[in-house]
Amino acid sequence: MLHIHCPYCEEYREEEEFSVVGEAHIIRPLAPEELTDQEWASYLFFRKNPRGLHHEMWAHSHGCRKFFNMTRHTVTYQILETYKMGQQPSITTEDTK
Amino acid sequence: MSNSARVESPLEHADFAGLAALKINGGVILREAKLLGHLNLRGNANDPDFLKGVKSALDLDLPLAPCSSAQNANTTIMWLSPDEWLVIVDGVTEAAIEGKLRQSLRGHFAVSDISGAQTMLEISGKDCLQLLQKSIGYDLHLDSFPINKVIGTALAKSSAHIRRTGEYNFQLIIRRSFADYIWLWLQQSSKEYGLSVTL
Amino acid sequence: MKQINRVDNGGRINRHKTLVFTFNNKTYQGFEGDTLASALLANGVDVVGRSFKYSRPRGIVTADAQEPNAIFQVGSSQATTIPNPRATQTELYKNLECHSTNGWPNVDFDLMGTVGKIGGAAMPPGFYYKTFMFPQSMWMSYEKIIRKGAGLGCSPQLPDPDSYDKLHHHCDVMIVGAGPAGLSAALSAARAGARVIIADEQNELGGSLLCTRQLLDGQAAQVWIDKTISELAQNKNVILLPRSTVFGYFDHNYIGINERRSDHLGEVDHNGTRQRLHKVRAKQVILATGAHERPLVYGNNDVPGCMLASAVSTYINRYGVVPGKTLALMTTNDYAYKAALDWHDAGRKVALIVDTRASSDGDMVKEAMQRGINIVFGHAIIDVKGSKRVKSVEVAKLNDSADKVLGSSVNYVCDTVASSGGWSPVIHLSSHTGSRPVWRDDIQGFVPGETVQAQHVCGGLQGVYNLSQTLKDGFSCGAVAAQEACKGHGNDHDDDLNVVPQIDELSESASMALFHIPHFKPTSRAPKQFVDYQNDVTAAGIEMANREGFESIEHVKRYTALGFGTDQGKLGNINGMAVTAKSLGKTIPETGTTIFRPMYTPVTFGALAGSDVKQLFDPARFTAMHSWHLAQGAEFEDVGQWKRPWYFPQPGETMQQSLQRECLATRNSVGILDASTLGKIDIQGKDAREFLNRIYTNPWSQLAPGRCRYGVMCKEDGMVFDDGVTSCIDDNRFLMTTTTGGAPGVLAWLELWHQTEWPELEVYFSTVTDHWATMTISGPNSRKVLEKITSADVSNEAFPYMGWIPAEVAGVKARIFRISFTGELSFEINVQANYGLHTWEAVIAAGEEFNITPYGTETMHILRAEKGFIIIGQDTDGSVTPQDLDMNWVVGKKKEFSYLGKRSWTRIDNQRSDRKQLVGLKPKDPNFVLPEGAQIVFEKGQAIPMTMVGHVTSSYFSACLGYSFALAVVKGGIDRKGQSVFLPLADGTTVEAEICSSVFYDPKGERQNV
Amino acid sequence: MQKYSGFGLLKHSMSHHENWQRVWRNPAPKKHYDVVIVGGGGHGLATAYYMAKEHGLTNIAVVEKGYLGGGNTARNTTIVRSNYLWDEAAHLYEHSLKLWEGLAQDLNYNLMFSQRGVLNLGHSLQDMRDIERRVNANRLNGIDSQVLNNAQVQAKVPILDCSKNARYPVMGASWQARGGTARHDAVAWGFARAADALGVDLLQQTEVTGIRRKDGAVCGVETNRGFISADKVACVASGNSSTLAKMVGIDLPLESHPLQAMVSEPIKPILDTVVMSNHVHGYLSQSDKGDLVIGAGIDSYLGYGQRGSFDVVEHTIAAIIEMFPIFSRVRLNRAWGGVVDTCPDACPIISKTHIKGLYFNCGWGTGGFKATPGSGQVFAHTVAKDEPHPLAKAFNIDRFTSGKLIDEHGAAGVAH
Repeated sequence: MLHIHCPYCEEYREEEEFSVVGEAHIIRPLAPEELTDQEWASYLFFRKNPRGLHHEMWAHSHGCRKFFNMTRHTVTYQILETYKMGQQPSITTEDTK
Repeated sequence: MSNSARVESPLEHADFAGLAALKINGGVILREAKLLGHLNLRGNANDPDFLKGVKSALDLDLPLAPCSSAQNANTTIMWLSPDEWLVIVDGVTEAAIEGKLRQSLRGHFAVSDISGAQTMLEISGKDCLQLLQKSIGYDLHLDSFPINKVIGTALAKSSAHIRRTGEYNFQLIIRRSFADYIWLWLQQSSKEYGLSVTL
Repeated sequence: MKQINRVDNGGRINRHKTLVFTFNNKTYQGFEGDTLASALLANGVDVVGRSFKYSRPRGIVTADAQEPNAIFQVGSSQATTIPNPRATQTELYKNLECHSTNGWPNVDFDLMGTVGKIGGAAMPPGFYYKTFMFPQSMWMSYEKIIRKGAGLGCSPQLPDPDSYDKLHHHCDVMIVGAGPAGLSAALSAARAGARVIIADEQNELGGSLLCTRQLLDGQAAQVWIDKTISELAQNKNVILLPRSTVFGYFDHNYIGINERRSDHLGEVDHNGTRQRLHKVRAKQVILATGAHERPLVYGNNDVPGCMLASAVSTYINRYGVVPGKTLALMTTNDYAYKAALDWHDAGRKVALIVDTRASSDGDMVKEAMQRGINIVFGHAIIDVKGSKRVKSVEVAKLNDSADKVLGSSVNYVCDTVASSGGWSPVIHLSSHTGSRPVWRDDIQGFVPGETVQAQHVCGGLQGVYNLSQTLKDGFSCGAVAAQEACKGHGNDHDDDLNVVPQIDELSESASMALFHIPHFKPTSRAPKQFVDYQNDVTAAGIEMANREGFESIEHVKRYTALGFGTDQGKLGNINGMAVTAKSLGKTIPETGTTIFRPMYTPVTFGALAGSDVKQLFDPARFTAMHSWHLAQGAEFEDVGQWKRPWYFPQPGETMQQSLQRECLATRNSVGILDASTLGKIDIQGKDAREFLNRIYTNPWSQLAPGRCRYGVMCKEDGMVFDDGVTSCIDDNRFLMTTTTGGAPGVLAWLELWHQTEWPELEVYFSTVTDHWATMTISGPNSRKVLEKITSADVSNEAFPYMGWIPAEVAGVKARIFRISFTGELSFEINVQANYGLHTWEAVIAAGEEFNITPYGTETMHILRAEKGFIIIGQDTDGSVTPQDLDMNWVVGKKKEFSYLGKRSWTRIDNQRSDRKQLVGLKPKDPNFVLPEGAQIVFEKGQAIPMTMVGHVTSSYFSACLGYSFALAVVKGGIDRKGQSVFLPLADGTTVEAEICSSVFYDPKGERQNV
Repeated sequence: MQKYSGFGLLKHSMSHHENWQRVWRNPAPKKHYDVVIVGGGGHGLATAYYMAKEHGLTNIAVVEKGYLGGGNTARNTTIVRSNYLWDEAAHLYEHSLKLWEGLAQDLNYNLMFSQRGVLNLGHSLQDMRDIERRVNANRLNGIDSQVLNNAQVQAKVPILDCSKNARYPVMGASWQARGGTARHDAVAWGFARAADALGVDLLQQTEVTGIRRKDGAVCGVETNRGFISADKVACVASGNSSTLAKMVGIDLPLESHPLQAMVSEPIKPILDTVVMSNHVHGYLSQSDKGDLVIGAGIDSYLGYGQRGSFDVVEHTIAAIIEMFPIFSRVRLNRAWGGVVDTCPDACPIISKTHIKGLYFNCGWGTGGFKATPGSGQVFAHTVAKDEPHPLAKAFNIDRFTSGKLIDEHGAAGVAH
C-alpha cells in the first residue's frame, strides 16, 4: 500500500483514496486529423513502461478529486515527488524524458 | 414545497426514533443530522470577487487552507478541494441561500443543490475514534486531525467527508444511496462498544 | 491422568487452573498458560503426527513458529474447526478438542506408514514428474489417488460463526517483537515522545526473557519485564499488542498485524471479533524479531524426541515441562549447553553432550563439566534409533573439516536428542519489501540487507545475542528511530533514563559452522537425514536434485519442495542451502538466498476479509423509493452496486406473465419506472457547451435552454462507452445523464479531460445522481396522470417532446423532462430525493384510475428494444462505434474541434465494410425467442469451426407486437436487411432469422410525440 | 535423453538414486547461434523445443538472466483453458490446449496436467449474457464449453455459496470440462529437458545487456558473459519486453504490472474444479498438495517489483469468502507477485519487427501460462520461417495502428 502525498490536500494519504491513470505528460495532439495512423496509435497505445523512474498520473478520487502527477520508481516503489497538474517534474532521467 | 409534502432522510427505515427510545448506554453515540441543506460551491479561490461574494452571501469567510472548515451559527463551510466547498445550512433554507450566492457571485462559479444527495451523521462517544479507525485509513489522531479539519476519504467500501468537531465528535457526510450500507457497517463495527442513538 | 513430564515448580503456568482437553479423542490435563504443545509434552505424548510423503511418526520439535510437525485440527464442530494451527502456538483453553492431521487410521498405528516404508525408496524428489504418464488418459485417475494423500487439516464444512475486523493505525515507531531488544527500543522511543506500537506473536511480551535464567540488576527478568510493560502501558502514546503476529511488511512502511483476540479463550467468540487485522503506517519501523535456532541434519533426526535445544530449555523454564527422561545434546556452540544445564537442574539425566567442536572453554561448558556431565568434543550424533520415540543415539568422531566421520561409533541410550546448529536471524519481514538478505560469516546467518524502507534492525536479528548488548542495541535503536520520526516535535528527554541493567554475561567460545552431519555411508545411502520435516525433504533428496542439474536454490526448493510447508522453511531453509552448497562446492551466499514472502505465519482468511463479508462484501445502493418496491414484492436485479426492481410479480404470475402485463399496461395506459439510478451530472460554466462538443460525438452549440438532446460518448479509440440525455438548464448550465453503471466513470472522464487537457475551459462538474429521485411515467395516459398532480401546463404545445420544465408535482418542486426510452409519451419527474417516496406515492395514487403499473428493468429493456434503443454494455462491448450502431445521425460532421474518438474512425479497420453492425432480427418462428448471446452464421450446416458473423445482443417476446424479436450485431448487417441468417444453438438445432431494421415498434416515432 | 517411467524409478531406487542423469547440460555459450531466444521461461523454452523439433534448427541458445522458469512460469496460478471470446484468441488458446493434452507424453515429463474443468461464474444478467455469447462462440469454434444454471453449478461445486443470500448470488456459469491446471515448474523443466536433449544450449545466469545490429539486421546479443552472435533474436521475456525493445529503440504498447497470487495452507481435498469469478473478482483451485491456489486482478500501477499492494490480497480473500464462506477459518500461507506485460486489448503480441531477424512474443498479460505450448509452437514457426504462423497473424503489432484489436478483457477478466 503506497503512501501518497496529495499536492492539493497538502498531506499524505493512503493509496486506497487514489486511483492511477497511467503515464503522465501525454499530450493530446492538437490536430489529430493531421497525424498518420501510426502517430495516432503511438498517442493511443504506446507507453514508456520504464523499469526505474516513471512519471505517472494519479487522481485523488476519494479526496479532492484532483488529478496530479508523481515520479515513482517502478522497482522500489519509492515516490520521489508528486506535483500538480501543469507542473513539470523536478526529478528526471533519460528514460523518463 | 407544500406542507403536505412528506420528507424523508435516506435512513428513514433505520427508525432512529425507536432506537433512541431504547436509551442504550454505548461507547458510540450516533445522531443523524438529517434534512440539512447541502450546497456544492465551486469557484476560483484566487479571485477576490469570488471570496467577497461568498462572504456577503454567507456572512462567513471561505476557508482556503486545504482540509479546513469555517462555521457560524447557521452555516458550515467545508473545504473539499482548491476550488470546491461544501456549504451546509439549515434545512429548507438551501434554495434561498443558493439564490443569495448566485446573486452575489460573478464570473466563473457554480452552485449545486445536493441536499437530497447526502446526509450527515454525527458520531461521538468514548469509542468513536476506534470505531472510525476500523474503516478509515486516515490518521484521526488529534495531531494530524485537529478540530475543524475536514477530509474526504474512503470509509469502508464507500466515501465520506469527515469533519472533527471535538476530541470525540465527528461529522460524517455520506451519500444517500450508500447510507444503508454505512448504517449496516456502523451496526456491525460498533457491536463491541454498544451503539446509542440520539435524536 | 498425571502429567508425567511436569516438574513440581517453575514455569509461567498457573498450576491452580487445570484445563482438560482432548487430543485424538483421549483426555488430558494441562494448565492455564500452557500451549497445546507444552501440555502434550507434559503428558508424555510422543507422536503428534505423520509425515506427508513417508508417513513417518513425528513429534514436537520446536516451541515456536518453526514447528513443522505438530500441525493439528483444532475445534469440535464443523463450523468452528480450524485446520493446521501449530500446537506450539496454540494456547490451551478449557475443553479444547484437537486431532492430528495425518495418519490413517491413527497416528500411532498408521497403515500409510507401511506404504511409506516400502514405497518410499521409489519416491525421491520429483518422482511424480517421472511417472504416471502412461497411458495419457489415466493421469486423472492417478491424480485422484495422489490427492488422497494431499493436505493437512480439513476445511470447516459450515460457515464461520465468528466475526473479524480491522483497525488502522499511524505511528512514529512500529516495533516488531517484544523481546529484550523490542522492549528496550519501545522504552527509549516512548520516552522520546514518539507514538509507538509494539507487537509480539506470543501471549506475553518478553520474548527470550520469558525463559531466561539470567538476572537483570540482580533480579529475575520478570521484574524488568513488569516494570517495562507498566511504564509503556501508562504512556497514552504507546499501544501494546500481545498475541499479535506481524505477518507482512509492505511498501512505504506499511505493516500488517494479525491479533488473535479470543482464540485462547475458546472456540467461538460471540461478543467481539475473533481476530483483528491491524494495519499500521509507521514513520519508522524497528525490526526486533530475534533469531531462530537451527537444528542439525543427522540420521533419523525426525524420530519423536529429537528437538531443538532451545525448545528443550523453553519447555523446562517457561512451562515446567521436561520433555523426556534422558537427554543427549548435540551442539556446534556454547549457547545450547543451556538446554543440558536446564535439564540437569530439572533433576533428569543428561546422557551426554556431543560437541562438534574440538574444544570450548566457555562458562556454560565449564559449568557442565563441573556438574560431571559427559561431554564428547569433536564428535557428532550420526544416527538415532527408535521409531515412535528415540531409544538411543549413535555417536562418532568427526574429521577436522567435519565432512567425514572416523573410526567406529558408540551408542548411548537416551529418549531425547536436543540439537543446535546455531541461530538464524528472523529476516522474513525485511525480505517482504524486496530487500535481499546478506550472509554474514561471523554469525553464520543471513541478516537484513539494504532497503529503501525507513527500517531499523536490532538485537538477535543482526546477530547480537548477548543480553546486555541486545538491550543496549534496543535502547539506541528506539531513540534513533524516535528522533527521525518526530523530527522537531519530540520530547526533550533524558537519554540517561535508558540504562541497561547490570547483567553477568557468560563468556562463550566461537561456534562452528556445521549444518549437515556426515555419516559413514554416503548421504544417498545413509539413514534419512531430514532437512524439511513437513515435506519429507532429506539431504539425500537435495543432493539428488543437485545431481540432476537443479542447482539454483530456487530450483532445489521447487524440485524438492524444501520450504514449501506451512513453516515456510523457517526450520530447514538454511540447512537446505548448506547441503546444496556443500554438494555443489560453493559457499552458502554463492548458492543464493531465498526470498521470504508474506505471510510470516499463516493468517486466517476471515481476518484478511475483516468485516467485508456477507452484505458488507460490497455496498448495496438503494433509491429513495426502495421501501415501496420491497413492499410491492419486487424482484431485484443487481446493476453495478444498485439494487433495481427487475419486475413486480403479482401473486401466481410467472416472470413472463409479469413482463407481459407490465409491457401492455405501459403501451396501452401508463407504467411507472424508478429511474433514479441513472447518473446525473450538473455542468456549469460558460464553456459548458464547448466542453460537451468535445466529449460527445454530436453537436451541442444550438441546444436551447429548456431543450434536451441524446448524446453518445466515445473513448479516444472511437468506441462507444456511454450515452444519455443532456438537457440545457440555462445557457451556462446543463444536466447530463449517464448510464447507471457508467456514472462514476463518466464523471471521472469529464474531470480527466477538463483538469489535464482543457483547464482553460470554464466549466465545473458536480454529481447530483443521489440528489434527484427520478420516476418515469410512460404510456398514452401518462399526461392524464401528471395533470392530476401538477398545475403546470404539460400539453404537447406548451411542453413538447425533448423539452423540460420546472414545475411543482404533488406539492414538491420538480423538474419534468419529456424524454422517452419506451417510445411512448413519457414524463420523467425529478424531485429532491428526500421527497422521492412522497412524490412516487402521489403519482401512484393519481394513476390508480388508469391502472398505473410499476415496471422494472426487464420491461424497460423490452420496451426500449422494441424501439431499437441501445443499452450500453448489452448491445455494445467496447468494440462498437456509433457508425456500427447505425447512428450516423449522432456523429457531428461539422464540429470545429476534433472531438474525442473521431480520429480513430479513419483507421483502416474502421473503414472495413464487414464490421459488425447493429440490426434487428426477426426469428422465422414468431414465438421463438432467440437466446441472447446466440452466435450468427450466414450459411447453415457448416462444419466446425464455423464462420461466425455476429451475435444476438438483446432478445425478447414482444407482448404488444405479438412476436419475438431481437437486436444483434452482424457483419455488414446494415446492408443485409431482408436476408436470412442462421443461429446454431446449444441444443444442436439451428434456427433461422431475418435481418431487419432495429426499430420494431412505431418506426416513425409518433407515439412519443403526442 | 534418459527415459522416465515408473519402472525406471524402481530401478533407480535400487541404486539409491545415485545414477540419475542431469536433466539439462550447463554449457558454455558458443560464439554463434542460428537463433538466440531471450528468456528461459515456459514460453522461451517451448519456443526452443518446437524450433528444434519441428524446424530442424538445433544451433539454438536460450539465454536466461536468472534460472529457468523463474519468472511468471514459477509465479502463476497454473490454470489452463481455452474458452476465449474472439476467434483469433480462441483458436490460439485452443491450439495450445490440444498440445497440452499430449504434452506429458511428448516431453516424457509428467506435467500433472489435470483436466478437472473450469467454471466461470456469472452473478448478473449481463454476466449471463456474456457467458452465453462466449460459450456459443466457443462451441462453434470447436471448443468444449457449456452454460450451467445455478443448480448445475451447485451440483458441480457443493461448497460454493449458490444461495440467494450472497451479496452477488451466483446465477450460472460457463463450464469448460477440458480446462484445468498443470504443475507450472514442471512445464519449464519438461520443455528445458526436451530442448536440451535436442541440442539446444540453455544458458542460465546470462543476462542480455544489448542487442547488436548490423546493416539494419540483428547480428547478436551482448550479455554479461560476452557477445553472442546470432542470425535471429527472439525475445520472449515477460516483464522485460519493454526493456529489451528499448535496446533497439522499439516502443511496445505494453505496461508491466504486478500480478499477485496466493496459497492457503494445505487442506484435505475439498474442491476439484477451477472456480473463477470476474464479478466478485477472485478465482481459485486446489493443488494436488492441498493448497488453495488463489488469484485476482493486476495491481493498477506499473511495477517491476514482483510484489503488489496488500489491499489486493484483502479484496481477493474477501471475494473467496463471498464465494466460499466455509473457508473463513482456513489460513493464508503465502502471497507473491509476478510482473505481467499487459496489452491494451488483453491479447499478446507475436510479431516480427521492422528490424530484420528480431521477433517479439510478449504482452500475454495475465493469461500466458495456459498458452505456453501453443505460444512456443507458433512463435517457433514465426521465427524459423520469418513468416507469421497462421494462428499468430492476428497478433501482429500492426493491429494497434490499424485498429484491429482483439478485445479479450471480458474473457481475460480477472487474472489467471
